[in-house]
Amino acid sequence: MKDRMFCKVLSNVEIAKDIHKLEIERIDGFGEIKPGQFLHIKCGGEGLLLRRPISISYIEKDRIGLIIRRAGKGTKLLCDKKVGETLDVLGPLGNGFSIDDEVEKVIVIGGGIGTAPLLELVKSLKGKDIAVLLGYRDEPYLVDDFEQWVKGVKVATEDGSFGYKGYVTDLLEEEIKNNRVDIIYACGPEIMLKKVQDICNRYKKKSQLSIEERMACGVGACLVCTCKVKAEEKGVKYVRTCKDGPVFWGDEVMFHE
Amino acid sequence: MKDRMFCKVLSNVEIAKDIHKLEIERIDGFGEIKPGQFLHIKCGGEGLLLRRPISISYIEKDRIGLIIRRAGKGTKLLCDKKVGETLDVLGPLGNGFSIDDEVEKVIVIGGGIGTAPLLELVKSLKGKDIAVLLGYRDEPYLVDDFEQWVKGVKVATEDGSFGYKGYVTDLLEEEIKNNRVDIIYACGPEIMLKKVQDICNRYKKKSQLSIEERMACGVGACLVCTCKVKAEEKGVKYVRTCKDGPVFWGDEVMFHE
Amino acid sequence: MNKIDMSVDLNGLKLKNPITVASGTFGFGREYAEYVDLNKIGGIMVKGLTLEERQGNPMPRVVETPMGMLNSVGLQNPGVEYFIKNELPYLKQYDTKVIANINGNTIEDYCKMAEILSNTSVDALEMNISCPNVKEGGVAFGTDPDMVYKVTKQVRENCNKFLIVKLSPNVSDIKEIGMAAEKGGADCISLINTLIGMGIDIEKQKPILARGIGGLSGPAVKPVAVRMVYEVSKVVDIPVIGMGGIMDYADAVEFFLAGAGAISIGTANFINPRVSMEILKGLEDYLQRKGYSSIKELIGQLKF
Amino acid sequence: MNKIDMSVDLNGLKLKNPITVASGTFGFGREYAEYVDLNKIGGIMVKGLTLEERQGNPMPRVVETPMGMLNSVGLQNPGVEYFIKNELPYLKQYDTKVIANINGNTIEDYCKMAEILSNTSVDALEMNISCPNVKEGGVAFGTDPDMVYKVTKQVRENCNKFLIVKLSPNVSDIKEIGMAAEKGGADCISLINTLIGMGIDIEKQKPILARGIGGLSGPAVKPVAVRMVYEVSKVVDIPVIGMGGIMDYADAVEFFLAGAGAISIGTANFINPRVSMEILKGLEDYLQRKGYSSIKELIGQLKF
Ligand SMILES: Cc1cc2nc3c(=O)[nH]c(=O)nc-3n(C[C@H](O)[C@H](O)[C@H](O)COP(=O)(O)OP(=O)(O)OC[C@H]3O[C@@H](n4cnc5c(N)ncnc54)[C@H](O)[C@@H]3O)c2cc1C
Ligand SMILES: Cc1cc2nc3c(=O)[nH]c(=O)nc-3n(C[C@H](O)[C@H](O)[C@H](O)COP(=O)(O)OP(=O)(O)OC[C@H]3O[C@@H](n4cnc5c(N)ncnc54)[C@H](O)[C@@H]3O)c2cc1C
Ligand SMILES: Cc1cc2nc3c(=O)[nH]c(=O)nc-3n(C[C@H](O)[C@H](O)[C@H](O)COP(=O)(O)O)c2cc1C
Ligand SMILES: Cc1cc2nc3c(=O)[nH]c(=O)nc-3n(C[C@H](O)[C@H](O)[C@H](O)COP(=O)(O)O)c2cc1C
Ligand code: FES
Ligand code: FES
Repeated sequence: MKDRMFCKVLSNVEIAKDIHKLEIERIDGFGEIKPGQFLHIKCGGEGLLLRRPISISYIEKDRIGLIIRRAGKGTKLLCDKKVGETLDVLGPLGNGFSIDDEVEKVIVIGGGIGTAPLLELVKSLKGKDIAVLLGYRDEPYLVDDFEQWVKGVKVATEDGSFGYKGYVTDLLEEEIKNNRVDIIYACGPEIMLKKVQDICNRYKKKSQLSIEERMACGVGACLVCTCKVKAEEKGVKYVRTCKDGPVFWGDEVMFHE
Repeated sequence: MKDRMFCKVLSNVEIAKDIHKLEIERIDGFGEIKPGQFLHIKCGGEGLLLRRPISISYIEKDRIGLIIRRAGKGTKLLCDKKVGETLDVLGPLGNGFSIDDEVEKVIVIGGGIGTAPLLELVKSLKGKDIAVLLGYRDEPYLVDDFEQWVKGVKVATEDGSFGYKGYVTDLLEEEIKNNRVDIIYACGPEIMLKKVQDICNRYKKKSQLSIEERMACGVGACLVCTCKVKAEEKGVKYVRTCKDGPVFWGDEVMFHE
Repeated sequence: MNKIDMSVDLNGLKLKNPITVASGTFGFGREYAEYVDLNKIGGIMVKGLTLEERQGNPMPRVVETPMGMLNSVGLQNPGVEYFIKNELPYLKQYDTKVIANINGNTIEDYCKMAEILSNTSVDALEMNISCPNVKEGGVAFGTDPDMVYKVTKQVRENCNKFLIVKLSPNVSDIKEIGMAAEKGGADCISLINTLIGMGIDIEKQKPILARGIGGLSGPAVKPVAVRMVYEVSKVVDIPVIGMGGIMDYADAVEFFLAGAGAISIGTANFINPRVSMEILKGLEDYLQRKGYSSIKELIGQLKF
Repeated sequence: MNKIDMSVDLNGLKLKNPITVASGTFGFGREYAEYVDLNKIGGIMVKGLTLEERQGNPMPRVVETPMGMLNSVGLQNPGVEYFIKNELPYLKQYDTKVIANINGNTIEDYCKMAEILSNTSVDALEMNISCPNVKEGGVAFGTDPDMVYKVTKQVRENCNKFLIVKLSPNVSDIKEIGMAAEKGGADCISLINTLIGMGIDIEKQKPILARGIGGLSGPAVKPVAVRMVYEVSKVVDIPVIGMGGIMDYADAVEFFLAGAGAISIGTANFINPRVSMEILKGLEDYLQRKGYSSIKELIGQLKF
């Protein structure tokens, strides 16, 4: 039987303003982990009831790396965890990215904290021709980590403080236009994912999008995290972001409004 | 204007099973402190809303000593505080013991965690003839601290593991019977205080009892901590344990049922 | 250590232990089967069913509140026929009671569902007359004693199954509602469903839930739930299944003392998927420590 | 930084700022005067008064619950005459509105108190028809729209003061109750009072509160309170003073967006005696940040 796990924090470094890299023990209970899966973490703290979904950013033999943005009360508590403290963790949860061995040329595109899960994906795509496009509002992070696996990572910042000035989806369009591409993997804010979907539609490219939705159970039981996807028969199907996602095929996701 | 204060934990030692001695910074905000006063402390932790009343056990130039029994969720969190962590504290609150300079011969009697506030009391009674009687279920604590100020502290334990086997109130009766006594100061569980009241009634001795009641505000505004006391006119008066107490004259307190 | 007898008999519905899991918080059991041996749960209230498939409410459907959560799922479910065909057989593999939570917009809806389910292997029906997340019917039924009586009576006449009526806490006098359900022929009452609440995003200046309001559950509501279980179990002769904010065995004991013949665990499953088993163990230890030999000895034993 | 206009005009009752402190949580102001300059508070609802002195309920009177508390004070107070003689003059030293919270067992009680207070310098009456902690009257008034109308109307006829009616959340339809109060002649509505709850000591196997049940307040109830403020302010034309679990400026903003013309801070005072001032500051900063020049621009601005 699966159970929640209690894992020690092995390190905690602020890698950019309000962005922490937290490494936790990889204990046996985790079993096999696929890139794109997430952990559901209890943050503690006054009045906070629910767990918080946090992507697995990278996996090493003895540890799991998480990249956490100080967003609200829960993630603040996570960012403040000290080495040696224990986290109450459920997971790995979700489906993860599908990787097709046939595929040769891949684009990996991430926006902001959405860059986090792409790191393990890039590691497991080793051997393929990968273009990595990373977008940030201002201060970039994780770029060196990606560079370790793929040379020539391209960075966009909205304020132009680093790399291309503008949206990372501009880089995507250029990349698609100018190169043969088999599949695009994307994770980031909804507005970015919509643009990725648009671009992929226009260029008739396959894509996988990792989406975000508020969650309660994280295991598929409560139906608060439903996502609308296109379905053959009825036109539309309601699936669970936590269990059937968070990664969906780009041509099926139907974004809100 | 008064305000809550944020004080660093300077030390935390488990002095007996589930009994911690916690020293916190004595910052300027505390102002003057009288023995018998208490602090109202926010413990943090999931879902815990209210502060917890904890007596000031002793005062030093730069620090305040608290003796805390791991009772429920809140005191558990306090006992687990690490040196360097910060406590959110309101106080000093309550009236404290009244000390009459005329008085010569004094008995100080404490039961269990009720021994804590008596330590500062004993310090401030210096010069008088003081008998200290301390009662515990089993393992005694703080005895050495009292011995620093008063020689010949008498200890009772219910299981006889240390000192007199039986109730500390037995020692009180003996002490009153055999010696001249001007006043008795007592703090401990209600059952003990009732016995002290009885004995003092029988021997016609003045006493001051420090009582416990569940609290919310701690400052006298919410009236959840009412204590019944005898009043001249109407026979009975409802006073606030937090503000008008926690120390009352032994002949006025009317214990529940 | 003597084994404690954990079985309860709820007016004919026999549970191996008094721990059930609350409707809408445990799906159709599949998702939690990885975490809990379903054979060890007293009963499973499945996700709320309707006659036809429902897609539920738009997103977002959840807000965290202080020690609670608001949900606005809106009864997303595949419909009763799908349930019977595709989910019931799965659940019936396990040695646990399967309780179908039924929801309607009209009395006829409830009756039709009751009829349909009468011919299946479900062990009991839980008639939810209290869901705050559907527009018609739903909550209206649950707040008017006459309606509660009427819908209960008609459903009672249309089905041969053990009938639990699930009450809404959003009422002035829960005792009245409980008595109306009993008079209508309910075999058992379950309560509480969620309180109605709202949460606002102060940056966007709009409600967090797409539908504005939602149902409040979790520890925040426990004091209200315990009070209602106490009040209702005093005035009815049928058993009460208590729920609302149960997170650990101590919470569960409060409900049993207050009069619950069984309990249901909802939101807590989301925080700790194995919580039902931990509560079962904690209860056994408590009973042992207090010198009881069966859970039945605890029920309604509040000294007051 | 331009100064934000924090004043509000509640249907004639002018407050320098919309922060009031809730009845029963701020005594008669004296205790908190050490912590807060009372001149800086918009209004003070004093501890609930009755015609005669009341000793209140037996101990214990408080239970902590998950992010909430139950109280069972039972309207301990020195009586209205004592208040007028000994507490009102103290409060009137300050430049803040003094609002007398009145409580009765019968309509006559309310009317008599209203009459007595009409000839004093109190700025407004807050008629509490919702206290769960007294045996007769009290909560019964607050749950029946006809009674609410009747008691409001009669009190209205017996007093010349600004009349606030304080509603109980323990009702099936708060809108009905709010409309009844308006129809009866209330100048303003305040809500919510406490939800009714119970907490049990599982070791002693008895309720923690001597009277068994008590009133639930604090963050736990906030979602219910926000929802009710929203519902009522939609259906009445008189202003609503919102309260229930407000702990910080963000909570306060939720109530203003939902439609509250002012707010009241209760339980939070116990945790942080200076919380009212921190909320005032936080609100000003929020308004500034959002580009408003007055608090009035925020009220009822929920996009929904
Ligand atoms: C599959 C998935 C993977 C994620 N991976 C990461 C990651 O690797 N690193 C990271 O920093 N963040 C990640 N997030 C976002 C992260 O879950 C939210 O930032 C976090 O839940 C916010 O909690 P809070 O208490 O800090 O904020 P609050 O705003 O106080 O949270 C209040 C409530 O809203 C929910 N909520 C608020 N924002 C979000 C959001 N964006 N997504 C889901 N729920 C939200 C919270 O879970 C909580 O229930 C991921 C989200 C999802 C769905
Ligand atoms: C004036 C005063 C001085 C005190 N001094 C000390 C001291 O120096 N050292 C010490 O260890 N303890 C002291 N206590 C007792 C201490 O306040 C309680 O043990 C503590 O509040 C229990 O909180 P908890 O969260 O651990 O227990 P829980 O049982 O989880 O608390 C639940 C609620 O009940 C209240 N409560 C439970 N027990 C008591 C109690 N005995 N008295 C008051 N409230 C209670 C809590 O404050 C809380 O609101 C004092 C109490 C009072 C009134
Ligand atoms: C996400 C969610 C969905 C729910 N769906 C249903 C439902 O379909 N039918 C029903 O009767 N109750 C439903 N409920 C209410 C629960 O069954 C239960 O009555 C309530 O949550 C109180 O218990 P808790 O505090 O332990 O969660 C739902 C609750 C939650 C949190
Ligand atoms: C200890 C206590 C005493 C109260 N006494 C009264 C009262 O006398 N009259 C009244 O109208 N409301 C009384 N209330 C209710 C509060 O005024 C307020 O409506 C309620 O607590 C919700 O607000 P909060 O969650 O901010 O505390 C009392 C609340 C508490 C906690
Ligand atoms: S979070 Fe519960 S189904 Fe996805
Ligand atoms: S705790 Fe509020 S008056 Fe004593």
